[in-house]
Amino acid sequence: MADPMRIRAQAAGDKATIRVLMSHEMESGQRKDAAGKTVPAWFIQEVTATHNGKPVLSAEWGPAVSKNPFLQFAVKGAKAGDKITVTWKDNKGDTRTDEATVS
Amino acid sequence: MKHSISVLLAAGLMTLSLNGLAQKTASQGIDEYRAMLQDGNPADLFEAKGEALWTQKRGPKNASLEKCDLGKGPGVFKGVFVELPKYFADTGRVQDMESRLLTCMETLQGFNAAEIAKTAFGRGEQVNMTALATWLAAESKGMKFNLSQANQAEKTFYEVGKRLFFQRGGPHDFACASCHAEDGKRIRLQDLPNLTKNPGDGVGFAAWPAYRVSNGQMWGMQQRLNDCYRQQRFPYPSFASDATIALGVYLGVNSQGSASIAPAIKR
Amino acid sequence: MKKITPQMRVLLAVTAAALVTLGCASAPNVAELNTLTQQIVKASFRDQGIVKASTLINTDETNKACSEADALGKPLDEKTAKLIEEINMKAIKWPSDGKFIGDWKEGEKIAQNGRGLTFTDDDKTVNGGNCYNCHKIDDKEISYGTIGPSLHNYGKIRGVTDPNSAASKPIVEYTWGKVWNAKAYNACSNMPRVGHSGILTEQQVRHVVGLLLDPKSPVNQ
Amino acid sequence: MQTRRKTIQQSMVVAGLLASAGFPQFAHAAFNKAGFDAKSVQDAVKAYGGGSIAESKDVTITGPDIAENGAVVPLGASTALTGVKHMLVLVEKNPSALVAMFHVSDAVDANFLTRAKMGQSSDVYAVAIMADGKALFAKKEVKVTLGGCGG
Repeated sequence: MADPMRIRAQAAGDKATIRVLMSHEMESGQRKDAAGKTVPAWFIQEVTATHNGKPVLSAEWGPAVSKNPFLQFAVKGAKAGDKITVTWKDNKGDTRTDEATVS
Repeated sequence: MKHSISVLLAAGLMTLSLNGLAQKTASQGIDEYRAMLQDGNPADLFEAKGEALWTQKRGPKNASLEKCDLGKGPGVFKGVFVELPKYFADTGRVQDMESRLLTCMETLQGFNAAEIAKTAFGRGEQVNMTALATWLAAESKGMKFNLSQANQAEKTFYEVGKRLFFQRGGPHDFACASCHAEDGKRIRLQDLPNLTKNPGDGVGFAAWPAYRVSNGQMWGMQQRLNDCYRQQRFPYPSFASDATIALGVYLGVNSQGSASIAPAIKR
Repeated sequence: MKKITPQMRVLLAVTAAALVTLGCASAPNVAELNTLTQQIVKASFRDQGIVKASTLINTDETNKACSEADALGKPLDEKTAKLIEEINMKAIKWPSDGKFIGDWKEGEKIAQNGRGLTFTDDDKTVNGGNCYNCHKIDDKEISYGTIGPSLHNYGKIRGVTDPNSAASKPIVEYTWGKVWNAKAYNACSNMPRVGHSGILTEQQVRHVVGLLLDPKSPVNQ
Repeated sequence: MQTRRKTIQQSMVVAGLLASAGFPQFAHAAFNKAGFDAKSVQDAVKAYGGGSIAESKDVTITGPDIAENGAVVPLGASTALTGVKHMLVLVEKNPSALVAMFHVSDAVDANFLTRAKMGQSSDVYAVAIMADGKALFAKKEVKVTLGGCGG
């Protein structure tokens, strides 16, 4: 199973800044192993986020996003105590959801 | 004709001065790049894993590491990182963080320390070892290094570490000192700290464990030293071997009073 | 019963020696520390890939003398330095066909390449010269090191307009010798003995000398 | 060359399809293979219903002038414009140009920060695809240097 994400959600003014670190290889599909065989692509393809259960963001990623990806975005109207969830799904169908409370 | 030549010349001069400008700002550009990476260090992911591992019952003895003595008594994890390596009476050895974790994994959890030491970095229990070291370093973030030199073994290891630091060898005649004994030098675009004295807060010894962006790996001090030796074209230093620990004593004592920024983020 | 580790053994040995010589558990002297260091090196490093642990123990007199001087923070005494330089000078292999200048384009590739001879390389790896790690060479490369002096305009500064002329001969020979075995000119130079230690082949050294001295090389533009 | 009129027609068709299938706004986060297979910036933009790209001061791309390592290059794409549908981050000289695509809703700022792999020095792009199919971009050059010991 994939390791948990680290989500920091901080309110300032009328919005909250969300910073997410995800644990993922993000294998590009361009790399060759020691035996010269191409290592198949393995990467996060979809990222979604909710604010108190309501979908606020969806994104599509390719294999050019760096290993152990970092994402920052801002949710309008989010305030301290609100719940933010982030979900990722990779091209092998593995998925992970984590939650953070806005501080 | 004459006119066009002078225009060409002027254009040429402009390119030249622009090149000059680009070179002058290359190191500023690199600094800017590093600053952009500070917020969102993937080391956080390893730190979280290490924290969970500390209390998790594991190994043949199905025990946690909560009774591990890292130098300030069983179970104390705050502030131990900045006092290691040090002499431990129970093992009769000078030990660094990773060597001491090996001891605890063996005595408390029943793991085979020799097997773990032989495991390649990034595999099996070495992954957990790095995560633990990362979390423990984070528990001392901002504290100042304060290594003991009270015990004769600690003093002896400092002297041995110093000799290892200056030991030239391999096909390139390299020593640690070839790159790290002068101020203001760099290899390619990398600044090289002078490690024969205190290089300052968060530099050198005070920056590892660190997340390496070039390969997306988390490295503890043992792996950092291992890769230095690899690039020096030296043979393979065994994990938690006395040579690597003695070097750690030399670097750590030289960093006395400097604040730790570990876990850091590095190229 | 505690296990006796190699570290305990050496520490005990040193302490015992100190006890015998000084009659109390005091600090080991310089010779004892040097011995202990060598014992720790023997116990700590192992063979891996193409790199054998024995290379470290069997290092030559040049490295031994320079390491010891460095650790003490004192330069080598003049006599020892001279002797080391003489030994290394004698070991220089001059070009077998009398040709010093190779293809600067190949030389640039070799200068850029930092690969080879580590314990993760194999014997099929083509070794690089590591030159840019420490030297500025072609002005266009911004990623260069500063451990060694800048080599930009190396030939031009030294007035080499035709590297095959008699006037250029001393510089051409010095350049070959310095690349082949830097310790022939400076006993404890930081620079690897590129030809002498088999880092580069004779042909590769020729290309690097070409990079430095050929007036057409970007180094001399 | 695609005319803007055609592009608008196409994106309207796509929007119509989505509407008729009754897709809620966020249920269609399916991976757009064409977008990530596209070699050029323009083709990737096209895959998301965008027209010919035009440079705009209203769109911002942030990134370092020099990256010490191509494996991790921090890139940001943002705009204060309203009516943004998609925000794209691209690296022109990568095997496939598109790095990441963000659907922009009313609930988030059109301001995203991520990190990309770069195979070599290249221009990097932020493209805002507007509701009417207009595609506005900002670009900057990022130099990728060889760090470490060159090994």
